[in-house]
Amino acid sequence: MTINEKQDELIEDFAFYTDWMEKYEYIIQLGKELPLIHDSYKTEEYIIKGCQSRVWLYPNMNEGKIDFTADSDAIITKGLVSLMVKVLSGHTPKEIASADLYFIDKIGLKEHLSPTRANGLLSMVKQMKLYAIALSA
Amino acid sequence: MTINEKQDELIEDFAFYTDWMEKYEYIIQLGKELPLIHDSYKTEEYIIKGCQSRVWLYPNMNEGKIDFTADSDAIITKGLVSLMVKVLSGHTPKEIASADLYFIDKIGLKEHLSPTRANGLLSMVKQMKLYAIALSA
Amino acid sequence: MLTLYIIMGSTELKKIDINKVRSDFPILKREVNGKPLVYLDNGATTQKPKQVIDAIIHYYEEMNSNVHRGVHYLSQISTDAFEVTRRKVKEFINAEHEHEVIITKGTTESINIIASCYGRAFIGKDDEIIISAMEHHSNIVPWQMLCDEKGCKLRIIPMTAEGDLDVETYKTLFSERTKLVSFTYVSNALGTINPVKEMIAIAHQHEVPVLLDGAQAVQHLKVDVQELNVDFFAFSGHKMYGPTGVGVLYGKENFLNNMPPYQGGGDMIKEVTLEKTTYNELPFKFEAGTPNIEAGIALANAIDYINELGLEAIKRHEDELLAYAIQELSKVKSIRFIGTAKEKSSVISFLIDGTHPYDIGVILDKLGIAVRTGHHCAQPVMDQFGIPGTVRASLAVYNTKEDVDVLVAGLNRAADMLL
Amino acid sequence: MLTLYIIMGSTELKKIDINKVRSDFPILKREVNGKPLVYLDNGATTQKPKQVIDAIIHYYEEMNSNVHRGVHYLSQISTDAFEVTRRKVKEFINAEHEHEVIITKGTTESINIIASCYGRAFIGKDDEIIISAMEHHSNIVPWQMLCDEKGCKLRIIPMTAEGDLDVETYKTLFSERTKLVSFTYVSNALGTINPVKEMIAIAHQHEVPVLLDGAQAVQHLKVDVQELNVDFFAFSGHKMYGPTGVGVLYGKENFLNNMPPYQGGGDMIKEVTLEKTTYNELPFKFEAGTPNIEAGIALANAIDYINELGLEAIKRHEDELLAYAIQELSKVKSIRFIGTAKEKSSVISFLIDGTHPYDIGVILDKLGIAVRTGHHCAQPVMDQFGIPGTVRASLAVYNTKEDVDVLVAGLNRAADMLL
Ligand SMILES: Cc1ncc(COP(=O)(O)O)c(C=O)c1O
Ligand SMILES: Cc1ncc(COP(=O)(O)O)c(C=O)c1O
Repeated sequence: MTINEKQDELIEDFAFYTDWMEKYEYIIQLGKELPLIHDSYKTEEYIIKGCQSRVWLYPNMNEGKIDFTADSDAIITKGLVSLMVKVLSGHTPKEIASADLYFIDKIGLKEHLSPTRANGLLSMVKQMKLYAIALSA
Repeated sequence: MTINEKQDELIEDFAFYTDWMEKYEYIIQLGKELPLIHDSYKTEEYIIKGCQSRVWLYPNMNEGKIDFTADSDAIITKGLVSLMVKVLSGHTPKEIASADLYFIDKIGLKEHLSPTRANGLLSMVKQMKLYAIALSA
Repeated sequence: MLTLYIIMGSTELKKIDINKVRSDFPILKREVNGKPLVYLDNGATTQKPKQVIDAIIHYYEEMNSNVHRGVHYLSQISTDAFEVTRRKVKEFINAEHEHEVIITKGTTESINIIASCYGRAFIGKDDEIIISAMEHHSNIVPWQMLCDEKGCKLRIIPMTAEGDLDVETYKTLFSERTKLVSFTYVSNALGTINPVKEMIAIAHQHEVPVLLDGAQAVQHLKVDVQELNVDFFAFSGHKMYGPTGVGVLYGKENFLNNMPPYQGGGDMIKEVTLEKTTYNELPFKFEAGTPNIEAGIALANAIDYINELGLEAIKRHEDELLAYAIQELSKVKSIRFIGTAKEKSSVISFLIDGTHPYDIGVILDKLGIAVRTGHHCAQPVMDQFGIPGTVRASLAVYNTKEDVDVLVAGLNRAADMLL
Repeated sequence: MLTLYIIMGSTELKKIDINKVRSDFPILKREVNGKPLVYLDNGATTQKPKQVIDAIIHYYEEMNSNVHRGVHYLSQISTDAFEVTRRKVKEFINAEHEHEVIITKGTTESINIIASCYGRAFIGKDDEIIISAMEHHSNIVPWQMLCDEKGCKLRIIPMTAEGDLDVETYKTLFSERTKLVSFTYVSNALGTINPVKEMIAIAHQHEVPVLLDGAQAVQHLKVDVQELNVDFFAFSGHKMYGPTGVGVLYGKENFLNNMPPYQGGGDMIKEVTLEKTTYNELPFKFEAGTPNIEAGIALANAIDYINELGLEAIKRHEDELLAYAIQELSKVKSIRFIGTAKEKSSVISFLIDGTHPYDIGVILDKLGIAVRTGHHCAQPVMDQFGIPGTVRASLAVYNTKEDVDVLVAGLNRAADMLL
């Protein structure tokens, strides 16, 4: 699936949940599917600091495509990270670098992407793109 | 006349003027009647600094009573000073020190007595009383 | 028996009419995420009653003008109103003189003024400043910056596992070189009410002046700076039902007179030439530039509001609510309270073991409940407890047992989802 | 001929609808001393349109919450709105980056931040700072305080008898030791518009950065900090139809990054331990403590208001009015204008020979006319002219020819009474 196909699939999935709480239950659920970062990478080098929760993210280049593994100390953040990883993992650096992540807005999570948010999601998206740019060079 | 009789007279005089402009014309008029301070006293020692206009005030002890002479660089301030001098001059330090200057309020000039006013009228009243206290010691 | 009734009668006199109070706060009628707002983030900032909002509107619609320099009517009435606030603040904290009340931007600025001005005048290399382990960053960083600049040192009053200051150790921190003590009246992270009167007296035995951070105190308990004999006192308008952008620095006349000014500009000067400038008298010496006139004026309305309710009545209402909240919260699965001091004000910090405060905060928010999560600008406190942060519910006079019930239900729901 | 019409047509497009504008400002409907208010004290502070007042009410009734640290909805929308202001300020002055915009208390604080932080980092003993002879006290006293502390020196750009800066002499003031130049864009006492672009370029030839005081500029003319290539720029919200207690410090990223922070406290830190603290990134590094959230947010509405009218249209309206005012005032007996620079903004300073400005001010006030009298926080300017002060009428977009006529009639009346 392309990045956009995955995004569209997620938009469809989320359309299912009309209630905020259900949506978050689903996000928490997704967090459990996150391919976890190896403990040896849970270091300063791979940390992305949000105001309140921390995220570790590791990009693994495999046959021209990047697979991300990650973790967070907060479950909801982990769910949000999981969404991003789902969408971007398994693609070429070029695809990742140029991806327009419209699904975040569409599934009603735009608020989490404001630069002043406590979860560091925006920094994470930026970091994923930076990795992609670096790895495509 | 006692201080209070003079105050009452002024209150009566001012009752005459219903219009602000007339009142101020009268104050300006009164300024011209102010017994002027001798030039040799127009020094730092006798100055009372308002934010915008300056007042010089000199107390002269004469047979147990104080006569004030004064001046100001602003005509309206001079009129206000003249009112005070009219009321307080020719009285004993004790009378001056204990005088309740209710006429200011009654003739509608209370605003000029606020500590934050630009004319320094309040400082002047304080200074007159300080002189009286000093001269009665 | 008769006596008892009379006492009860008189203490009953001033009881918070909670419906009336709630109706004073327009924002409490709003919904958040489709749920009625339950606002429990009062430690960060309180909501404003319409009496304060109306004062602001009135200011801009009828009075607005620059203060302290104008001859014209609007300037005069604005100046007078601004100075009324100073008088009301004086009475509110029972300062001896009006000119001991400096209008600032907030607690942070008030503390920075002391660090900068008292620091420049009286603190040098190898001198010592005592602060506590439970301070808000605003009462840590200014001193660290001063120490960096001057080469002075911080000594820290330790805190017990319950969140009480260790007064015995405090006594041992003084030396010849101690120049200032600065600590908080009430901890914003834990709610601890410190024994400030005793602690001030101890500092005075060593002839060291004390700055008290009152940011979390003035809205909850009656403060009398003369009775406390405190030398400097700082608080914020926005945490006491007043507007944002205004606060107070109280200082004893003698200290303020002997300190250099803080910022240079209009109002704080007596005479300016390009060669030499003389400074204005107190309080203006420390109030450079156009102040926050609107907020300065409306702060008086916040004080009036508190006075009309009565700080004793407010305290009784909040204490009852605090006791109820602790009782009900104790029933929540895996809850762990952080900060269990003997004397506590309206702050409850806690964790649900096995969850991250951020997760709790997000879920409560979706239920319309506003709490704060994180380190509450008191990272050293979190470090001592070995945690990244807490969930903090902080109460104000308009909170109710129903608010607590909604919070408890929300926490149970969050725990179900997260654990 | 056709071309001409098209040009006229397009410039005519945005014309100030003065009735509409006046109806936006509630205070203009009030009376003072029984007369309709004629507000000509805009240099001190402007009145506020209902768009700004409504934003404040909306903030307190629907949004109020502390910013930058909260997970909950109100905190998020307040933070977002506060950051919208930063973006709008960036666009308003055409800064390169949002984080070059620091929200302060006002011009005075903005200048003091540079004096303190740039001063601490880059200015030492025997260094020199250039300011001008027409500065507001807020752009004199901070430098004098710095000089007292550091042992540096002020060099003064002289002013001609007309109130123009002497640019030729300015060029000769630079030396190896010149570390900063600071002057005003528009003089608050005289209305002079300085040739700032040229003056900034001169400083840059000497590799000296420039701080520009924009307090009297941004409400009257379009400022583009990148085009001016100015290094620091300061202005106040309350003089541009915005609330009191908020202002802006713009600084080039590189300079701001290399300066130490100003106040210590919440928000300006990244990590705090009792041993060591790391500071936050721009812009937060310079924004310690709870900001003036309400005013920070409503400043965006003031900017919107100005943008909707259009600064060009505002300037044209004010310039016309200025020309009319000077023409009509010239007819007043014994009038003497102070400040007759070639390029002038909406400030008219004058004396009626033989009278004291205070007397004029009091009498105009009784006629409902608000002007400022005194030294306008620019005593050195008054000293140069050898006068204690002036009467100053300063214009804003809502002023009219009728206002000018009332002023002229009032002055004639005052002159009759006083002379
Ligand atoms: C040119 C100039 N600079 C600085 C200031 C100070 O501005 P504020 O009082 O808003 O800090 C003013 C206004 O009084 C001014 O006109
Ligand atoms: C104990 C304490 N001190 C200082 C502050 C700082 O107050 P402000 O942000 O209003 O300057 C706060 C509030 O955040 C506080 O709770």
